[in-house]
Amino acid sequence: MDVETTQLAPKQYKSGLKPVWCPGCGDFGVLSSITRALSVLGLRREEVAVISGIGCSSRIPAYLDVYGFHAVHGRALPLATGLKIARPDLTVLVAGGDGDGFSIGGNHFMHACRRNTDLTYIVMDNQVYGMTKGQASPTTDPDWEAGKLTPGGTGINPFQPLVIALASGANFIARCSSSDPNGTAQTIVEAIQHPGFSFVQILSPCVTFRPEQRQWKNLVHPAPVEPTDDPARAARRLLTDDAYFTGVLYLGQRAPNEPVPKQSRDGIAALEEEFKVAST
Amino acid sequence: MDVETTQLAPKQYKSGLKPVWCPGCGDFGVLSSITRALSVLGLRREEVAVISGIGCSSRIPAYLDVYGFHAVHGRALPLATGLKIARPDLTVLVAGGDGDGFSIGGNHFMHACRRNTDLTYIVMDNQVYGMTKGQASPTTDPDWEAGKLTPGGTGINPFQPLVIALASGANFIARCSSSDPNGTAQTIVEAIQHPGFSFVQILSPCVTFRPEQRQWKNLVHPAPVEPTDDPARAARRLLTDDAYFTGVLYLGQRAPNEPVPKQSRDGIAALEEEFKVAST
Amino acid sequence: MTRQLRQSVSIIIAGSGGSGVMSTGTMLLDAAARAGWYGLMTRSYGPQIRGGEAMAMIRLAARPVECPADRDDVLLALDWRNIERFLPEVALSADSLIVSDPKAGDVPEAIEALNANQQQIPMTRLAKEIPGGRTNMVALGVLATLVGIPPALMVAAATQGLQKRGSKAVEAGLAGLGAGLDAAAQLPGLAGLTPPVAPADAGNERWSITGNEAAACGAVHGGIRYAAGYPITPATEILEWLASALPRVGGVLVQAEDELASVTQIIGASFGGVPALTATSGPGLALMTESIGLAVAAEVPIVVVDVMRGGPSTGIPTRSEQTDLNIAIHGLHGDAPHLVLAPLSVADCLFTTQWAVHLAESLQTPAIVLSDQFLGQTRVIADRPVSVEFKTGRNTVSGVNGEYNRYALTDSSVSPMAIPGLAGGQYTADGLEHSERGVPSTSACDHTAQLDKRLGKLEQYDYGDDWAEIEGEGSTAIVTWGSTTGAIREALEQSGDWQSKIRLIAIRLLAPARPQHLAAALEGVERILVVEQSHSGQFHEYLRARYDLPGEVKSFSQSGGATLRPDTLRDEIGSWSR
Amino acid sequence: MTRQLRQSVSIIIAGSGGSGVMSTGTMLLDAAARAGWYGLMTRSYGPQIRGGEAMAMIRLAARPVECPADRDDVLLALDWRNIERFLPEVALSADSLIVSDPKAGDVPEAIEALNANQQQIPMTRLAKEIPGGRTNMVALGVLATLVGIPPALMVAAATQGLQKRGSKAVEAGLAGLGAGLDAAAQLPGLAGLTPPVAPADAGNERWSITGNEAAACGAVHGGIRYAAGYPITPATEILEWLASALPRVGGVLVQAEDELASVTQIIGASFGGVPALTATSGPGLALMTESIGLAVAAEVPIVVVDVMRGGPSTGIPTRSEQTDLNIAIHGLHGDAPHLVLAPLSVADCLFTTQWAVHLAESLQTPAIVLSDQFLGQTRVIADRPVSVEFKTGRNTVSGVNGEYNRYALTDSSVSPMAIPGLAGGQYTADGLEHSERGVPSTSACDHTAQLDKRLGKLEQYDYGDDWAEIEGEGSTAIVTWGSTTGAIREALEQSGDWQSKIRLIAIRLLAPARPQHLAAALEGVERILVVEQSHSGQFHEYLRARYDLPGEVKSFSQSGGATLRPDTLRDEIGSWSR
Amino acid sequence: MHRPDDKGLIIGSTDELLAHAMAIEMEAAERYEELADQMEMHNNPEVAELFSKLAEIEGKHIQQVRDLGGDDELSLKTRWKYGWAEPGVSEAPDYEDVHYLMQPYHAVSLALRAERRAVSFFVEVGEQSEDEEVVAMAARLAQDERNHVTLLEEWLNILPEPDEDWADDPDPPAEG
Ligand SMILES: Cc1ncc(C[n+]2csc(CCOP(=O)(O)OP(=O)(O)O)c2C)c(N)n1
Ligand SMILES: Cc1ncc(C[n+]2csc(CCOP(=O)(O)OP(=O)(O)O)c2C)c(N)n1
Ligand code: SF4
Ligand code: SF4
Ligand SMILES: [Mg+2]
Ligand SMILES: [Mg+2]
Repeated sequence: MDVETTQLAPKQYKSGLKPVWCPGCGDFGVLSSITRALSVLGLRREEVAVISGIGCSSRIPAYLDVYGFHAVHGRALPLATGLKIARPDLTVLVAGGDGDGFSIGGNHFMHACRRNTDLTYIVMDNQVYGMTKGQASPTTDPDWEAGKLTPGGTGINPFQPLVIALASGANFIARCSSSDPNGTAQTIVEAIQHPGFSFVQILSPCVTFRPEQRQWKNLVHPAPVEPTDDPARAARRLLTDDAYFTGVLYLGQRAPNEPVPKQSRDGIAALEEEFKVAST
Repeated sequence: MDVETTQLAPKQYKSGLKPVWCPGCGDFGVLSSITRALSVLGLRREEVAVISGIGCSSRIPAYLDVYGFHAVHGRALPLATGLKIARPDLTVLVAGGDGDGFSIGGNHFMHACRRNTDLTYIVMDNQVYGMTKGQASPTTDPDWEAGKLTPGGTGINPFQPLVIALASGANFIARCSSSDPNGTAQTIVEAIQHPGFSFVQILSPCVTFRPEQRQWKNLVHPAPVEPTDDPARAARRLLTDDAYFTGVLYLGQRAPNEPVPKQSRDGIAALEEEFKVAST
Repeated sequence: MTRQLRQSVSIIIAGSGGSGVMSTGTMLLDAAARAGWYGLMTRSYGPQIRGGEAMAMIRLAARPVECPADRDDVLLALDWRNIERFLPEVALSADSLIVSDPKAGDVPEAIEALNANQQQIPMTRLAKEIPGGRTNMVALGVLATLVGIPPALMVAAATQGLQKRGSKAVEAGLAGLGAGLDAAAQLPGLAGLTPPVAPADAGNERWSITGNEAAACGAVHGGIRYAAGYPITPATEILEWLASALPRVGGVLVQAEDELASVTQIIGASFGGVPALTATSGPGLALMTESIGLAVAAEVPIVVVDVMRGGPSTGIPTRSEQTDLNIAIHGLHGDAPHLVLAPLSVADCLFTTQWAVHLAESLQTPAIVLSDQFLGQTRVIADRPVSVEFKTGRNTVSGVNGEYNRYALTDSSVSPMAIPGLAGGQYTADGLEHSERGVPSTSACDHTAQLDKRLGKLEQYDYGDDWAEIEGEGSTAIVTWGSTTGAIREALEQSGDWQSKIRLIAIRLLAPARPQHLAAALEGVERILVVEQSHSGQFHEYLRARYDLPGEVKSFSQSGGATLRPDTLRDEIGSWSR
Repeated sequence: MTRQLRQSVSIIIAGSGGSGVMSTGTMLLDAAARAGWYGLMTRSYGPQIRGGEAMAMIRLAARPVECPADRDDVLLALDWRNIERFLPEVALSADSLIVSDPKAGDVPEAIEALNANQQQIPMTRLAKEIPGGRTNMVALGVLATLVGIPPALMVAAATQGLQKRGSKAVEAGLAGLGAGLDAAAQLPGLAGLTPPVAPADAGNERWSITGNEAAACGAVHGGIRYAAGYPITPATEILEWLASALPRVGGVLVQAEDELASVTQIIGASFGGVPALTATSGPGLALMTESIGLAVAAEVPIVVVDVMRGGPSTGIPTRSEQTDLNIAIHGLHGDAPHLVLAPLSVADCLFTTQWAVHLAESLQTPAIVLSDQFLGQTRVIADRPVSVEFKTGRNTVSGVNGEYNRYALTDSSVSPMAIPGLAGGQYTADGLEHSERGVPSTSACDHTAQLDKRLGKLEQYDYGDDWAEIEGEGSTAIVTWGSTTGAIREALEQSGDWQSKIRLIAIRLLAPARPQHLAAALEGVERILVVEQSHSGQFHEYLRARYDLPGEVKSFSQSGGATLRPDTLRDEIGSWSR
Repeated sequence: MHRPDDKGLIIGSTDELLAHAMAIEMEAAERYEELADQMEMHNNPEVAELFSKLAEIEGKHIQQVRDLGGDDELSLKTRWKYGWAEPGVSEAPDYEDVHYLMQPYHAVSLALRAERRAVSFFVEVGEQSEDEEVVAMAARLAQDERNHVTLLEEWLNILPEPDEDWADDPDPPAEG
């Protein structure tokens, strides 16, 4: 899409509050991508809301000069769903971590995908709980032994966010890397523009508890193929995924669920009719 | 497998308490399938535990003469996980409804599949909340208009239990119909015997709130193909599924997660060593 | 048939599934309402989902009634199946009339033992004589005659009640009704009801409504336009009513995946400026407390209606109990002051819920409304419930110059709220402790300031007179809350000079506590009876904790299961040695 | 250098991330422990995960200490960055010694304003002179000298502290340490510590342990062999310790997907006969209450340790507060009696948790242990904590003849429990109300019987003397609970004859309430000061609700943020006009 | 690939080339500012100051390109199309490459690497273009970048090389 210059610069979407994140943390790149995306879309700051749970990544709303809600751990999606359905005029983004989104928040993730409300959900996936000092998350590899609650590794299958999103019915599915803020911004723009529930997994290194993830930027590579709108094809691709390809994987065609409050047809008096005792 | 005659008859696994279910409810068939399966496996009643949540279907433990836990809504799986890991010697079944398992309990469902503890999870799916008098459940079709909280239909994608089970890593995936108690019993036997997390969806009509489901028995048909151990193939099949084929779909090869408590190696005193101030 | 008239008549209809117990009760109630009487109907079921034994308790009266009567006057048994299950719930005596069908077989021993007036009417046989006839319609006719309902009104009510089953059913039904009206002539004179004081058409509108419907209607009056919920007995009807009503007034109800989602959805909607509500019962409330705490900290108004049932855990979902008081007031972690209110009657569910919305919106905090199974599922015929036009509401910002401090410390401790869409009002709502600007802070100063603010706004607010209903005077006070109010009120009304000797203080606003107001209301009181429906005396403890109770204090608390009847209270007070 | 000796010295080390504040503090504490001193160390951080400003507070003493001192004696600043953030938390005065590095730049105004004794030591320069030298090791040497720690012990502690970084680091570290020891000679005489009363090797074992470690260790002592948890500050260390310890004693810890799962997992394990525990903080406890209620109703023993932090909502995760008392006692829906206990010191986390396991197992009910961030994360050097061998435990059935009634009404109201595997013991544990047999029941009779039973077993039990710690006598009583006990104890000890005038009653068993025991403990008391760390006075309210408090009662409650110091209490008591 | 217009490095006009140059400098200037903020927040004032200085320098470069005829509007559009992840394009250091304990030496090394990337970018553009003006302008821009490289090399020379264990933090992370 084209960039119009009358719009706000990316920086103008920042609140000025300095992030508490560790220098090197991928979340800085994500923050920058979001501001670029908002700028390119020319959205007014007051018509955007960013909703998050709890975690390092979930601190992001405070760093943006838009409406924000830093909620409780795991509940960003239903909160955003309530907001978006009540206020369909707003652009609502949801942002958080892999623990927040896939562990404690996993049920809402599935059900948000199913419900297909017009939200854009950005997960900063670092395969670890950063904020609580380095425990395994659902996306952690089974043999990562440094997790303090899982000495010897979790020994269990990692959670596959894109697969679950697809299986649950998300309408837009993409993977990005925080090391490419511009590419990520472009994907976020598409995600916001695509109707319905859009899910963007962003590989975002935790340099403190997973320093080896600094290497991710050398591992990621663009997806070899174009996005598909066929779930079966998307599924096949994901099952051969090396977990590092980036780009838009799936573009669904489902209409978003918009139980938009209609203009009031009746007054309350009309609702009360049913209670009145018939006077015979 | 062969039935040994010294073992208990199916009836001997019943507690004698009369089910509160509506006559015609599919859950009667499921109860009978479970008793048959236990009998065929020759399990002693005291070495079996059946764990459930809340719902019509979740009443099942009380009707069985095994150890049971009728827990709270949605939490049967983690309760069973704790039991099985603490007591690997027991045969642990989990049983409940589609609301219990996929709505409020959806997160535990995904994570139980991932964790692959050696449990057998039986969901009596009637695409409705029976116990609370007929609201839509996650598996309800989007255009079912009789749900009292969703007049005009839910309008959202139904939850695909088998797809999610596969995407999350369940090790055994099958669909049965309550109208075929014997076939269902056989599948339950296989599910119990298969190591790791086994998931059995049983189409079990709610004759009260979904009377049209009485027709299910005419719609179900055996799966046209043999079980596969290839997730990609299983996924393809599920995506062309007519939702009525029954049989074992997927047989995974993952070893179950068994953090079996080892024989005590140290005494508590050894643990306390680290606290002692060095006397120099 | 000459008969003595009475103020109130209480009828039990019992029978097994399919016998039409509930529809009989409903039509009877409707006919009585048309005749200008007041009344109420409660229901009780066996454990089966379908086909189980069922009992309807209908009380009709010439003045408003809010609880079961001391005694049940009539038991009409369509059959005797599992009748013993219900006996602990009913109050039959030797003065009661037992009507049964000879076809139903032997009268059970427990009923025989009452030594009551037993009458048999061959209702089934009479019904069989009518093509498509049903026993329950014959029974309805019998009851209408017993009560003294004008046949024309009974016919009208029955016609409407049967309408949705088609004209054939109406025809057969009316024939059965007629047979019943006639058959009742054989019965000995039962005291019928006194004619109503003011008939329904005399300009004062009457409603037939349950507490759950009233709460839902009050929510809409209060401005609720977004609701989210997850079904649970006995709260589901609130959600169901809103599901169809809200779209008609520009709102919406969303069925959520669980209670964690329903409560956070409404926080989101309310953050977006749309007043929002959910309804649940104890187990659901337990799941919501973490996020209710978020609404406290982030200062987002929401309303949670908890229709209480027997606890703990899954407990007894179909029985009433007042035992979620503790969790409603104290169930949030940290210091999390918020509003807790309780309706004092079925009809009051409307006002109290509406007021709860108003207070939550005005004070930017969560309000929990504690209804219960009795209030929620009892249908009453009552005067049109009160609803009030509140002039004020949520304090929002209309324009921002310079920096906007979402959590600014103000005189009222309420900070004007920016609603998304307002330019310059951007802020981040936060459950972390924060500065006035809304920036996360671990400073003890900010912490204390915001704790003071969140408590202060609740403490300073002028709640007016609605915090409690106070009646009567004298040196003995009965202090209660919620649904037990009805039985106490009746106990006092019926007992000669008690209204001048005993005051009733029924608290509607449970939190924040209003110690000064209660102190004023207790002026001159020497002894207090605290009445509630709980095992542990939660209300009594709460009163001790937050109020100074003068004089002798006695706690009357009885766990759920059976509904409190006025005479139990009368006995309790009567036996309190002076 | 002649110096006057003191009983306790309190040292603040501050600096920004990477400067080694915490490891310096830890080595200092370790060395002091080796020398036979007691002590404690608390930590405070800026909001950054890495590279933020940090502060270690180390208090060393010749006798056991359980709280910060009235005043901090030394501030050693490795640099000045963001030092202002910490000033509200420290208690520096004109009597304090400020040690800083000239390289760190100007001493901040707020420090200057103290008019304290300021000394500069070129620690960075000294460190730079050593290959691989680090400023913090020089600082450590300075502090060791100031305190009077024998250099050999300091070297031993430093060697161990640096070991895991390799021999080069040890070498450089020791060189730095030496430089610091020397450089300190330039400092004016600070009063060092009195020699320890009994050195560590005199047979009485000393431990270096945090409350979280102690709780975890107590859990294992109590018999816990299954744990499940979800990380949360400040409780995670309990889970972490158990994750590696349990497998060594035949147990296991499972990391769950959330708190809903962790609490139900442990219910499952315990149902299976394996004592089980989880640990969390306020937000997690809120998510667990529904299932804790299940454990009450189904009578399954479990232990939940709640390490409290600032609330409400996410609040201040790194600060201590005693504000989950309400939710712990009253946070379950329905009438759901259960156990609530609180450790009274860091070391007591061991006994109290062990006792909690014992009580939960004996009474077949959930026990909530209320620790807090201060107790949990403070490291103390203390005498080996008490742990007790309990002779009894869970009452299980060993064989069944005929019908087994899981919820049988017994004298003790505890019903022997069948563990899966026992033939004939099959039953269904249920959160629905049930009969003695365990069959779901809506009968008011069963309901009352089971409510009586669940309450009765808690009320009847003989808890012995451990329900509280009672010290001193006199007509003034201070009643407190949990971590505030330490500061009060010290306030009383230090104040002349206060111990004979003032009694301290620190309650360990919060629920069930023990009114008769407290009444006995309060015999002769004329006035009571209730002390707690909360904004709303939750403990005071709870005491009012459940106990009769004689005489004048005053509540001293202060929200979290700063830790209570003894002098605040002393002032409070001193200023209470007689 | 997020190469501009998916055309590889074939750039058709000097306007376009200047737009690229400015976009690259803008990216770098903003990144340095951000990194300076990070270092300030994380108590590393020395490096914070250095990053600020680098941001300032990049700001000057933007102006220089603007003076050569660079158009802001076009640069913004061009910038948007970049995938900066692509090796060999960005003049901004990667977010992942900083550390709260990093020293000026590291900061300058980072900048140096980035400037060298810029040099090779312009060299490559020059090699691939057939438009003479573009070739000339690319050469000039490459030379500018080389000058920056030289400057940074000088800085680096006078900075002390950090110890091996510069990233060692003896303390555990804080928690939130
Ligand atoms: C109910 C609840 N449980 C646990 C926590 C503790 N907690 C805070 S953040 C977090 C995990 C963060 O991981 P993730 O979402 O991946 O974010 P990251 O820090 O890695 O960006 C946890 C467990 C909490 N705040 N609330
Ligand atoms: C926390 C909680 N929320 C809601 C309920 C109410 N409830 C009981 S059963 C049920 C749904 C049952 O549906 P399903 O699991 O499909 O079982 P079915 O009755 O259809 O067999 C609900 C919502 C509850 N008991 N607890
Ligand atoms: S701990 Fe990890 S996730 Fe958190 S800010 Fe640091 S690098 Fe980022
Ligand atoms: S309501 Fe439906 S699910 Fe429940 S027992 Fe009846 S038929 Fe079965
Ligand atoms: Mg993470
Ligand atoms: Mg169902």
